Amino acid sequence: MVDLQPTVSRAVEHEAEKWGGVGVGATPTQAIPSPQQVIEGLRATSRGDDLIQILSPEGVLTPDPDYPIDVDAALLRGLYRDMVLVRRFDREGNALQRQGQLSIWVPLLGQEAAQIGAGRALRPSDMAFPSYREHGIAWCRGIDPTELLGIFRGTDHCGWDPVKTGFSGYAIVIGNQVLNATGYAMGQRLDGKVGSAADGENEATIAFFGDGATSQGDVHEAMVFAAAYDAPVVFYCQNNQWAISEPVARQSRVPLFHRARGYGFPGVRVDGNDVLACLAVTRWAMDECRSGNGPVLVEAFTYRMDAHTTSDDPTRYRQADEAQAWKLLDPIERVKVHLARSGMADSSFFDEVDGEADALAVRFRAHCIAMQVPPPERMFSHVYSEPNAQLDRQQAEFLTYLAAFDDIPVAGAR
Amino acid sequence: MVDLQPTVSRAVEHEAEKWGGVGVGATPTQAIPSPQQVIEGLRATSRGDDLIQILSPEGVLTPDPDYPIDVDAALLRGLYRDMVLVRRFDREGNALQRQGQLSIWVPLLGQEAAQIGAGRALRPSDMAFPSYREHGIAWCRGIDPTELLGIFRGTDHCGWDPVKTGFSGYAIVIGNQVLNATGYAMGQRLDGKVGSAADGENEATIAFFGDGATSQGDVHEAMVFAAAYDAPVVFYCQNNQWAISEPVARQSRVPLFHRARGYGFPGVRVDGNDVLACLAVTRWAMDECRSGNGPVLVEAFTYRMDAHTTSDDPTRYRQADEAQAWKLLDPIERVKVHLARSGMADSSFFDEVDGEADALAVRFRAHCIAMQVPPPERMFSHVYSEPNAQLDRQQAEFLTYLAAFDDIPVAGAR
Amino acid sequence: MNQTNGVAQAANPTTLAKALNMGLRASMEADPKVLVMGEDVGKLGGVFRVTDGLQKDFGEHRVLDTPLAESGIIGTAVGLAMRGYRPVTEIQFDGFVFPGFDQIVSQVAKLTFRTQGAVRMPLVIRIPYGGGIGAVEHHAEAPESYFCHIAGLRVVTCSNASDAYFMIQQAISCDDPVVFFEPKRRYWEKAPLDVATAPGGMFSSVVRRPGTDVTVVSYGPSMPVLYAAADAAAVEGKSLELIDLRSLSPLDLGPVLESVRKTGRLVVVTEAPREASVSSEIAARVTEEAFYSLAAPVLRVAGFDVPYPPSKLEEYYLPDLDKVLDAVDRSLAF
Amino acid sequence: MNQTNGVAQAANPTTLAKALNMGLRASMEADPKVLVMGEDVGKLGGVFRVTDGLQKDFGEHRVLDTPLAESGIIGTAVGLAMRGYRPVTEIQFDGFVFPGFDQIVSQVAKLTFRTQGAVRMPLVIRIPYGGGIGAVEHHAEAPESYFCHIAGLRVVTCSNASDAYFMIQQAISCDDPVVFFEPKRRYWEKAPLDVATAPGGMFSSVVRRPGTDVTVVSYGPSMPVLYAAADAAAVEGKSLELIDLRSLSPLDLGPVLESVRKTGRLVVVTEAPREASVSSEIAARVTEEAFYSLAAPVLRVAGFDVPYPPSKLEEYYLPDLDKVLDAVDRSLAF
Ligand SMILES: Cc1ncc(C[n+]2csc(CCOP(=O)(O)OP(=O)(O)O)c2C)c(N)n1
Ligand SMILES: Cc1ncc(C[n+]2csc(CCOP(=O)(O)OP(=O)(O)O)c2C)c(N)n1
Ligand SMILES: [Mg+2]
Ligand SMILES: [Mg+2]
Repeated sequence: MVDLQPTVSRAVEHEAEKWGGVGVGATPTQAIPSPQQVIEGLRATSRGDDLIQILSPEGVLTPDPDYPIDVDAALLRGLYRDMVLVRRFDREGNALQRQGQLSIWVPLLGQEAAQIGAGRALRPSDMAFPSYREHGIAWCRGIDPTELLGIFRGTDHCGWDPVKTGFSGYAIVIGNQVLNATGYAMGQRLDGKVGSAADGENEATIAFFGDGATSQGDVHEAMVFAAAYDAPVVFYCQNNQWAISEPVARQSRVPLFHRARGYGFPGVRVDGNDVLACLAVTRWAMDECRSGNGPVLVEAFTYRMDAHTTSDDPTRYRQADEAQAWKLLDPIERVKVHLARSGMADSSFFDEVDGEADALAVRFRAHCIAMQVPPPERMFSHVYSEPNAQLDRQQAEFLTYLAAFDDIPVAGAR
Repeated sequence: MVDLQPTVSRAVEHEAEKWGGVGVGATPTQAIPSPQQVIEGLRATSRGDDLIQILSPEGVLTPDPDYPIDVDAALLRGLYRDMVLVRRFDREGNALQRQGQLSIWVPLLGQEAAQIGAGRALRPSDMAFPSYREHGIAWCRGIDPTELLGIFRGTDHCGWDPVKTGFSGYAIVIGNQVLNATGYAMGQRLDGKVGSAADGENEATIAFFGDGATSQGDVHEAMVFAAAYDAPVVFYCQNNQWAISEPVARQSRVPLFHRARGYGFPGVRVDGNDVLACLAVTRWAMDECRSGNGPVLVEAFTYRMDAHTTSDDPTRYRQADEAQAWKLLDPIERVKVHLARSGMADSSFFDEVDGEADALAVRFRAHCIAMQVPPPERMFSHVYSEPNAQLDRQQAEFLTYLAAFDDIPVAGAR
Repeated sequence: MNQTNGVAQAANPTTLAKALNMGLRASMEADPKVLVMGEDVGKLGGVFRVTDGLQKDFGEHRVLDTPLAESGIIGTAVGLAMRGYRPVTEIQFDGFVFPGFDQIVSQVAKLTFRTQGAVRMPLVIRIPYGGGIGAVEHHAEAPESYFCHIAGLRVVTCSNASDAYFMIQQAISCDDPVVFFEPKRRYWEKAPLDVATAPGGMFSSVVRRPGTDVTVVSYGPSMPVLYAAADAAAVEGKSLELIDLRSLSPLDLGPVLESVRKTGRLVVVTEAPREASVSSEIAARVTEEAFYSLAAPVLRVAGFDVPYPPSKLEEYYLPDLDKVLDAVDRSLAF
Repeated sequence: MNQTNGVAQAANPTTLAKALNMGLRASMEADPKVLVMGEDVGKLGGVFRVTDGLQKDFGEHRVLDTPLAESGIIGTAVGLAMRGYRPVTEIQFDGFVFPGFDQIVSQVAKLTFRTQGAVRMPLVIRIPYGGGIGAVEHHAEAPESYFCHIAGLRVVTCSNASDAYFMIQQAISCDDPVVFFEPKRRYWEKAPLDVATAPGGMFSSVVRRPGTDVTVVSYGPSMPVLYAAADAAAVEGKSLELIDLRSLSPLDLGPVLESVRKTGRLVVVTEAPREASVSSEIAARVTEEAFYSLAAPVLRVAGFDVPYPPSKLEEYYLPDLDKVLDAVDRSLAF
């Protein structure tokens, strides 16, 4: 595997163990190596040996006894199909933005395995709280990709029903949804949906957030509350190495999954470009939660292959060769290689999936372009669940005012 | 020593190591011991073997090679005197509240060693950010105890100059001062006051907060920022076992000093009732920071012997025998025993200190009772550093209005 | 009026704090989905004892002592509400709500709108507020104006035991998020409470005393100040009409406008700082809607635009009898 | 006017964003204690490029890319200010300031008062604000009213390149904390910038266009709307006097009152939601102080009391030419 970041020397790491991973010895003013060097080295937050991997970038499958998973053709073909389709509509989202059909698109390119692996580990009765890049999770929750478009075209803030789909609305204020997820999981426990002998009755929640989000107070408080109430919540951090222009080293000296050590619950790091490992680890983590051993922190070590959003220009802050190196670790390629090499799939399957992807893209695009601007009264609807005379009056006055412009086509006249 | 809380069994702790301290194995749905039991056990956050102690409750002195300290009579007598005097005015604060001279008092009883040890480790050029219970730190920073009274009598919000004294104002919104301390420490580093060959030039900052405060997002963000900028800040958590009525187990499954592991900097637990250990460990921690190895987390394991404040009624939530058990660990008694037994001090010394304490109490009380209510214009002063016409006008109007009541004694007429 | 089902009910003098406690208890009994959560709300019963005995009777799973983190309290309550619970969160003092402000602005207030009604937010945020208790910094603030500015929230406050008992239950059964302000310095004041006779919906303002010369409106902790002022004014032959707003968002200005059309003069009394506040809003709106009825501009007796002062100065800071009478006189002199 | 030291200065057309960048640079050059800190302010130069090139020229110790946490940014800036620095913090978008709200309310705004002047807070919080850029949720808010309600803060906003350049420098050299709102949808609009001619202090409001019939006041992003409205009104023979407030706290109402004494009519225009807001305050205060001059109540064209809508609806939400003209007509019809 390509080693993308400097690895801390074994010696330093050993010395570091005393502090749970950081290499500052107990003796003050100790001179060699310089604290600066030690800290810089540790900052690298390299992938490290702890990475759980089942399917290597070269397509070689090595089971991990701690995270057992039955791999058959149906499973792997399904995961492959998921990833290809998700990537396809993601690319179409980018294109639609370039063509002025969307104000913005948030690409997931490179994170397909991290998302499909996690998404396919969920049961219908589980609950998921996404951030804003989780199109792959949405896909697994049965949300049609076209339902995502309203957010990026500006016609709605959430095109699906969080309760019915088990998929909360996209959350844009970094980190605050993680507390909501924890609360939801506390509710699952209160409802007796944890630790039941009938495993089918059990439920868990998964919260998605990025490497940057780990710095937010809300994410900490979520971990504190989850630990305090044994909440069945999986904290699923997609470490895609960047928070817009800031590398993960800006957020932490040590690997992010170490955070769990401070709270006393399990934390693991999985190869986020290995869909099988992501699936196996998330299944394990969700099972831990369902059976009462929650919470669990999972760090999916992956890479944001594209810009932060279509508004971003990554050439200003990172080298092209970094992305090139990660390309060799592509989450889809390794599955394709394994499927082909093992004979689980042949070219007709790949062609079929490609065809399906093209059809999805066409449908996605057509839907987008045909989307209607909602009427102005939409602005006042569902601000409250119960009537609010003050707001009703604002609405009535505004609609009366608007009516005076009757002759002019309303949208666009302002 | 009295073992106050159940200790986690060694076996469980070993199993737990994998997760940095929590005992939930990697195998899902593992049955024995029940997750509930494991978690409950770990929750106990018992004192554990990690406690750094130099002077035992029985007054036996055992040097710790990692935290060397030269103990002589002058040092120990000084620390003893500090603690006795601080305890004396603290008790007087309680009494003054009971007699209606203060609206509230926040007792430090039981935490004298944790504070005097830390306070005496500071240099004049260091900076300290207290919470609201740090009367012992104030004492060490050269703030006269009478300067604390305004806050509790309601005549001011801060009776000293934070910049000149190196002691920030009391902070009441739990945890938010810890970020301010980190920022101040970032400034020390920017000023080149860290890692200089001339150690006398170096500076560090210490932030005080409680066990409850560790749950606040701001404390997390402070640790994230401090780690990111190698800020020379000691996070000094006085774990006095209670956040008003909530035991520390409500905030964390694992000992609080483990939090440092998640951020990659040193975290240690010291016997907070051992003034020598607190002094040695804080000196070490401050030196680490001054020489560039910051931040450092210190958990001083102690006990709030009195109520949370004079408004609180601890009989509602904790057993009297808990306080009784801790009484055997009294921070002052063990020093007295050692002084006496080692011949470093005799009864004339103890009498002298008691006399000094009585005099302090008398002065403290007299000062309190004589304190004047500030004039009404104080309400408008220093809201801004530069003139503000809008507020000046509010003040002028109000003073004109007040003047109409000239015949009535102003304070009390409203 | 004090009769229900033909049975006469005693209107027992009850403290406001006890009435809240009774109201919480009634809601918890009526609906198992009602939870109480906050710092020290369990064994201690809250620092003001408003939740006294609830954990003992309903258990730790219904009354949660939480870790010390306000964003955590409100943020997890949001998730519990999504799950079908009706969490009643307690913020220990007014000055401690701000660490939870983002959750309130960005999640609590927006979720229903964001999801076009798919997610409801039946969440109550109880906040003891206001000064006059001789407390240290951050324990005597009147932050209601911030919340009135947040679309998607409802903001109410009670001024007596009867309202406390009924309004807290109404807040809990409301499907929208309600910030429920409790006048902490009135917690121990007793008033008749007839649990059989509800005083009407929590979103309506109420004329507490009819009068003819000047309308004075306020809410929560300042209502007793208004009563005293009206008594004093009456001695001087001035008749004040007193209105208790009860709901700060939405404002029920109907009774206020009706009153102003009669008196032509309005004084708004509040502890909240003046600038960009709920008192500004009342003044602006009443002027817009009753412009020709006003014989004088709406005058405000409000907190000064300063941080809350040390408590020995709070008597200068707070609206009091003299300040209200002064404003009444200024209004009449216009 | 465009002359200094006898040298004619070109008033170059400059974008508002570039002017801010130049102003920041000038402050950093003048005072080594000035720091810039925030998310992505370094290599990226901020998502709006306002800090472009500063890290390259002043180094990582003067321009800090911070961890992703707003309370952390503001809370550490407080400590840096105590240490003698003058931190200029950037909040990436208006909707992201709320996680830092407690630090602003409880520390930034209160520290000087708490310590009776011993601690000064020369801290700037830059916030790009307002809608009209087709953005997703939380990226188009106008939260200025919250900050106007916080005693101890100063709140200013610029509406053109010249003000941007000078006001940011004035904010940085102010010893009090300043929340500096930047009208993000005007970042790319060009206006003449003469760096040699300062437009006056940032706390004074300015009459942008004299007029006689109706006074219209606003600030920041809505000023161009006012110019267009005045042009359109002029065609219909109505003369609007336009005032740019610039400072929202303290409000400099002198020019407004003077104008209202002349016109008798006032319309306040703002994107901020209406309820308990800065527009309420202006309406309330002007009415108090110019009661007899007003021929009509102060009318407000403000954001609706709803969460900011999806961007395809924002043209309905935002004040625009028609809404301003409608309010002007309603005022004149009173
Ligand atoms: C509270 C808050 N602050 C700032 C932003 C602006 N912002 C949007 S995404 C982002 C970076 C997030 O990085 P990360 O958590 O790693 O997630 P990723 O985008 O890489 O998936 C920032 C700073 C925001 N949305 N919310
Ligand atoms: C943000 C905030 N929330 C709540 C409170 C009320 N409160 C004051 S002290 C306290 C407990 C603090 O416990 P801890 O941090 O352990 O410090 P200790 O008082 O034990 O020294 C609480 C909840 C507060 N001051 N600030
Ligand atoms: Mg990222
Ligand atoms: Mg404590």
